[in-house]
Amino acid sequence: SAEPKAGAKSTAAPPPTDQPIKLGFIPLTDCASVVMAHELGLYKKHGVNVVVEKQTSWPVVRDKLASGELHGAHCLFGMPFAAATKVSELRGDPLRIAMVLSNNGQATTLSTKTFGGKVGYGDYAAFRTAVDAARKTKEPTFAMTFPGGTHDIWLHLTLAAAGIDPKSVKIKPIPPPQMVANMEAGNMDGYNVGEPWGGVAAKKGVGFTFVATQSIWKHHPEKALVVGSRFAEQRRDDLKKVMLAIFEASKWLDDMGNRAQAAKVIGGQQYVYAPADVIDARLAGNYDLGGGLGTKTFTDDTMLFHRGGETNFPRYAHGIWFMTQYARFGRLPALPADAEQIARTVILQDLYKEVAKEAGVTVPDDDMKPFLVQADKGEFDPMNPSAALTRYAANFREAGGAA
Amino acid sequence: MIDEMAFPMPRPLQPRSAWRRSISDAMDRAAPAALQAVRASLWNLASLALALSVWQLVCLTVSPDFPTPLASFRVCVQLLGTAFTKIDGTPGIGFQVLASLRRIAIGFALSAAVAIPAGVLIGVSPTCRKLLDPIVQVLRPVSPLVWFPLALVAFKSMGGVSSSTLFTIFITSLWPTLINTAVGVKSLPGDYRIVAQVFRFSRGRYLRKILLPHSLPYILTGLRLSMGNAWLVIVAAEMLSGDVGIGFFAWDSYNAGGYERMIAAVAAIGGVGLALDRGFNALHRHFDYRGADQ
Amino acid sequence: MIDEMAFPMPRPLQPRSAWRRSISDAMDRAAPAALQAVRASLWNLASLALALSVWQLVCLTVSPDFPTPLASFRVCVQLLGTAFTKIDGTPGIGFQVLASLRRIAIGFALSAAVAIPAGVLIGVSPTCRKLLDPIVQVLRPVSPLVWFPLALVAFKSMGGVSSSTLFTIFITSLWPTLINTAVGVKSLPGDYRIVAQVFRFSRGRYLRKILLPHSLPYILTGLRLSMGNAWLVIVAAEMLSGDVGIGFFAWDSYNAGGYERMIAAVAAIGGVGLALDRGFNALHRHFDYRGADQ
Amino acid sequence: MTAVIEPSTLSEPYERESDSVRSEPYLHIDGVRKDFRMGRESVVAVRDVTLEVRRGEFVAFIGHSGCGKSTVLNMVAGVYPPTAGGITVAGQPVTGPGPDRAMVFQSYSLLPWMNVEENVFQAVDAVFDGQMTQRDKRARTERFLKMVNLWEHRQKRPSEISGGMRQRVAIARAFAVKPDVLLLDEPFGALDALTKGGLHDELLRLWRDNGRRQTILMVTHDIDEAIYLADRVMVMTDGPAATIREVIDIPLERPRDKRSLMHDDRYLEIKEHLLFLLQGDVAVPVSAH
Amino acid sequence: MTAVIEPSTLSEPYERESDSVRSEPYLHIDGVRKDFRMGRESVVAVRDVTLEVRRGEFVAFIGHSGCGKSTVLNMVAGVYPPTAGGITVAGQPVTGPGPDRAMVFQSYSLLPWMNVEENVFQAVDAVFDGQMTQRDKRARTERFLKMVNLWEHRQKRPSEISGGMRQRVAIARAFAVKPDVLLLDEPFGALDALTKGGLHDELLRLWRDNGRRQTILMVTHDIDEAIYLADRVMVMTDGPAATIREVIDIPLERPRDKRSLMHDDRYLEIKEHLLFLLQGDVAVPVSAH
Ligand SMILES: Nc1ncnc2c1ncn2[C@@H]1O[C@H](COP(=O)(O)OP(=O)(O)OP(=O)(O)O)[C@@H](O)[C@H]1O
Ligand SMILES: Nc1ncnc2c1ncn2[C@@H]1O[C@H](COP(=O)(O)OP(=O)(O)OP(=O)(O)O)[C@@H](O)[C@H]1O
Ligand SMILES: [Mg+2]
Ligand SMILES: [Mg+2]
Repeated sequence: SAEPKAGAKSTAAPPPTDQPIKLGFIPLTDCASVVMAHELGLYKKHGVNVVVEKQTSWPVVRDKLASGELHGAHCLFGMPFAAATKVSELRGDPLRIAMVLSNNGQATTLSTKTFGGKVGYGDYAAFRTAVDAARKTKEPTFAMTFPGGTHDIWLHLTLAAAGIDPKSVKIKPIPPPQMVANMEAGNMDGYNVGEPWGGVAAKKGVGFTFVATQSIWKHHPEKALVVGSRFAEQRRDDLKKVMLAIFEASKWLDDMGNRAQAAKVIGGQQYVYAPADVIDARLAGNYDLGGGLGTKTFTDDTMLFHRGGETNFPRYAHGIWFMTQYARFGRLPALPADAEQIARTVILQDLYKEVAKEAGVTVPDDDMKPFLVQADKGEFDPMNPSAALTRYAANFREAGGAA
Repeated sequence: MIDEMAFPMPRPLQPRSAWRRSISDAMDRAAPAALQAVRASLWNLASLALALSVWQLVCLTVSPDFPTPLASFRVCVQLLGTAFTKIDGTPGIGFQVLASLRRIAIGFALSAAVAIPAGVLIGVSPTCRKLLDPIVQVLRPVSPLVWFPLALVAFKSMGGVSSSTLFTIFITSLWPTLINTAVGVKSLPGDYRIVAQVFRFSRGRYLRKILLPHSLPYILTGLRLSMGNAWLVIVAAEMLSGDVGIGFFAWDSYNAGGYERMIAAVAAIGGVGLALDRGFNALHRHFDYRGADQ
Repeated sequence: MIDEMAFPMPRPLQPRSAWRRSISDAMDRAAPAALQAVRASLWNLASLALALSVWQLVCLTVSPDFPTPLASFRVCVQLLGTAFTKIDGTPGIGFQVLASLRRIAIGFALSAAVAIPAGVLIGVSPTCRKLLDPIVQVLRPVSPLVWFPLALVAFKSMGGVSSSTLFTIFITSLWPTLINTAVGVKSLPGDYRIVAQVFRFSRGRYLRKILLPHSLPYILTGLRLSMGNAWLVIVAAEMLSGDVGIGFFAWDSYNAGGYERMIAAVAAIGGVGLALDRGFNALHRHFDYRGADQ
Repeated sequence: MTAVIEPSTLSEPYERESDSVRSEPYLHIDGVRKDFRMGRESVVAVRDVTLEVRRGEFVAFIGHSGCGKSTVLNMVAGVYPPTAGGITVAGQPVTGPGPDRAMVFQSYSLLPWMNVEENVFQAVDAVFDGQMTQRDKRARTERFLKMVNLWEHRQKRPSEISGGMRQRVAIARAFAVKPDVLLLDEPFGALDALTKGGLHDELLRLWRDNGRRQTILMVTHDIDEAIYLADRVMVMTDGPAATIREVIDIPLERPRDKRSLMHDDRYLEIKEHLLFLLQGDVAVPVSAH
Repeated sequence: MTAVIEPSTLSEPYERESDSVRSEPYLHIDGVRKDFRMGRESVVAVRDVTLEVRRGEFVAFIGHSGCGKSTVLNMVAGVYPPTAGGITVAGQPVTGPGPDRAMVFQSYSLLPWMNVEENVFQAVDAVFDGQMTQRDKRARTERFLKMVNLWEHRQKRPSEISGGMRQRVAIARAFAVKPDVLLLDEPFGALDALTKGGLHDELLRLWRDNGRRQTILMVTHDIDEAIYLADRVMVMTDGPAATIREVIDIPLERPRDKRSLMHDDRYLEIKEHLLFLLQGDVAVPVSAH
């Protein structure tokens, strides 16, 4: 299997259980559930001693999880799969997904310098023309946050949907908070990253929101509570308590009445450290797209943290889907034969179900059933990913992309 | 002073003039310290003024978005006000600086502990030099940003990040001390060695009374530069590790677009760096016999 | 060689012995270059072996997850194989290095163009020194990671990132050249100045024939160190800007968890850094009259 | 300008010297004082130095280290002005350094980054700027380097020749710019006794070959050297606030011969006197002040 | 061990000297040769140096720069072995450096980072390690520093005293370790002629006060110095492959007086002879080799 080696032979002794649990987060709006659980004293309430630590970039989060420096983290849903399939190789303790933290709320932002006035919201055709126009002057450059991570895939999807071969443009990883400054400097023409960095760019007039990810795939899994396998095994009970706390925080966050307060808190210096109004607006689903595109309102599909359990249930299917995208976009030479096996290893569904039961959260039974990704016309059947691969090629040609 | 900032310099060859110089130095030292202090601070003020006006000019001309001196100053004041308090969970800038200093102190001490003996070894034995020199040369230009992740993997088993941060500081501040110690040891005039032989100096006495005292100024110069390096990489190290510290503070402020705060951090880093440098300078001058070396 | 790596060193005070030394040097130079080269490369091999074995040991003991020499070597070979080809859009490591070198060359040239005149000024006029010294001292320890974002804001109007990358390289490689030039100019023995006056040297002749030649070794040392700095910050600069280059290559590999690739980058950075350093050394030795200075 | 007496043989008659020695006072140092600021207070280095030197005369300054010999010489050179009193050369007050008063130091006279020829040429080139063709300047450089038998070493750097050779180059350069006054500050101080001996005769030969036109002031610590070379010896008291202790005439006719001098009672007498003048201080180590 | 003849007055009788001079051969240098590798080939520095020195004798080596004086001295000191031939002191072959053969150089003898007292004490401490109490060592240090009148300067660093004082410290240190042989390599080379004069007498006094027990070999460039100080002068030919040209006896009885010497015909005769031996080369500048 593609399962990383180390974990087993790693030399560290099992951590004493009284040791505080370190959860990492990256300054992004969707760290809200992990952070608010702390701010609302929910961890304490459930009898675990948790500290939340700000992290500066995804690869460091990966390595801190692998080294046990962090027990868990607010993390890209894709990262554990990227690690397991060596798209982004990890040395040490393999990663596990305990639960999904959020849906939606990411966006592809385009630079006003390059695309201002040329492209409307979700106007893929115009986007493609503009990119081809831009090619004449320079190599169009787009940024994501982590190879194999969600933003990486959303960006690729956006390009593919526009019939642009992702290989025909430059795609590079940049730490999320760096995006705005780099776009401002004309260092890149577009990026896909989580809020608030889309909103900030729009507010500064540096860029505009071309498409929010919920328009690519409604209710896509975004961030997950990722933990090291050792932690999951050795401190299972503590992990369960943590999840219970996060469940509660997620419910609290999905009560739109609480979001203004949440925005205020996570906007603080020790968390996302960004203008609270921007965070709040996009949390509430009121997108000022910027670039003269006016506003767009998302009602049922803004950033969500619970959806009555729909959000938090980690689905094998989604894991398989991600690995399929790796194959689709050349992050992997081919779809791993044991993709499903990997998904079943990485995602701790049994654990989730236990905790959901305790929390009285209903567990959907839609896993491993076909589901729709809007940007890719047609459903994705986790039982038959290779079929999807062929369809993708067709779609791409259809969209006018030279395959 | 600039002239104290570089490595030992060759001296004119007249012993008498050297002797004479040391006399006039003594006279300078004799001059009332207070008066000198005043003059010095006046100059510092002047240069501050110069810097600020240039800065203001830049703001007014090329880059209007650049934070103005005044705005930055306000922020600095405010930050200093809360330097040692915790505002909603984040420690004040004072704490941040202290955290970084502690980190640097450890990493720096480690590097000194390794670099000085290694340097002596390299300086004494040509074989060691030939063996280690290329390694030193290749590793020297490697960026802290590269060392950190490698350290993360290497030290996973032990302490993880904190030790990787230390290692990054350690390795980047290793080279100057090592190289200068080696140079210092190597530059020991052969006659001193003969003196030691003639008077039957024991190994220990030779080391304590000849080799080390001779190399001390070089070693101190090395340590000063190492300290500079350590302080230079603190931002990189803390930016990756996310450890609390002035480096992370700068990085974090930048991420939040708080350029004034960032400049405050720059000021803090520069100020402390300057202080450290001056400190080592004082030490260096104190131990420098070279005005003497005849 | 280590002993060529530091700043000018004080010389023993016997003119005759200096003269003698220069003779024996000449003899060494006379020795067949081929033979020397062979010996040198043998030593390099030896130290390579040493380094590798230590590395392997580390892998076997403390950090099992650390990439082994062999694995890294394989990756290096493979990378070298495709050094100058484009694999699906991404240029090979060779191109990356070249891109960085180009970037460094420009930033470095700029810094030299500013640092040398500034250094001369500071060296010549005590007023300038007193004015500029504190500024230099405060700005010196500021990290490239801090300069870059500031530059981003400052240069938004013009050219954006490429210019801020250049600026970062420029500013971080400014100091050593500036300081050493100043020291060199300052260390000009007064008697040379008298010679110039006695023989009515014109300003130009004084500069061309006395001030600069005297300072040249110091300047070159400074340039060498500056080059080192520039090369040291390239990773930081390219990581933040995402410009094509070996620094970005390292960062990119890190994102992809390709530690072997990262080590390859380290090797490349170290290797090129070494080459640059050796180059400057050669220059330095060529222009160093100091064996002479009597 | 370029006209220079060609090197003449040893057999040359010595009338020229005698009349030059008889000639009118030429260099005046009167009532010169020099203070140096040290830290805050200012120290009197030398005071009340008054001396009249005739054209083509050779005066040696002797005195203990730090007494102020170089200071006086530097003031004549115009390196720095006297605090009080004045100096005139050929009636002209000294205002600054100039090629009419060439200097040679114990060290640092040559530029280590130029070869021997360049060292001389640069001086010639600068001094005769616009008054000579390059070719003439080159020729002049060659002639003077040949005078000190260093033409074949012209390509060497100062670091590649001995201390003695260096000083010979420095002296050749000094003569090459056709100075009226030659100021030598311990020109042989850094050389060993044997090498010195040779250079004394070299200096005298060069002086004679140039028509003994130059007035020479030389600082030295070596009594024998002073007596052997000078027409007069100026002995200075110890510093600080040093001044002239005594000026002694050396009536020995030229050319002088070291061997025969040793038996010359006048020589012995002068030497004894000088020893007496200076010995007193010797017991008290130089360093005492 | 610690018993040392107390400093005696100038009026002390001189028998002791005479018998010491009469005493049996003590230091043997026979057929010594020294080659140095230079780059690839090896150069003969000195060859066929044979010399017998009696106990308490003072021998001066004189010769042009680079001829090999230091080389010989270093071999006696045991700094490096002869390529051929052998050296014995008191019948014992020299195998390495040791306190029985104390050395003084032109420079670099003192450790610039220690004050005067430490410089002497460290040597005493090391040499008499375990044979004396600390107190005795301190006392010995004090006595010898007092002998050269530098006790009140004991706190100063070498950089804070004059070149002359430095050498006096170096000499005091050399005597302080009670050597049988004293090796002086141009001990006064870096000093000006006047300072030198004082140190000559200082050296002789120290020697006498220590019962003139030490056998002294001194390298010098200064003929007067050699004659004034030595019992015999060894003149070397020019290097490379230098050897002894001639060994000259100085039959002048001690104590010698500089002034009266000048009139002493034996002195003049010897000086002339030495000048003759060395002059020849002087025309050829030292640097020629
Ligand atoms: N530039 C200067 N600044 C301050 N003091 C000076 C300076 N030049 C000389 N002095 C002082 O003036 C006194 C005389 O110095 P000077 O160099 O003329 O003595 P000297 O006779 O040449 O000594 P030496 O024989 O060692 O060359 C000394 O005490 C010296 O300290
Ligand atoms: N360690 C050495 N390695 C190589 N050659 C040496 C060494 N020491 C001396 N020589 C050579 O041996 C010769 C004699 O040197 P030495 O120092 O003995 O001369 P010297 O008479 O002491 O000269 P000086 O009067 O200048 O001190 C010189 O040509 C010198 O180049
Ligand atoms: Mg002087
Ligand atoms: Mg010698």
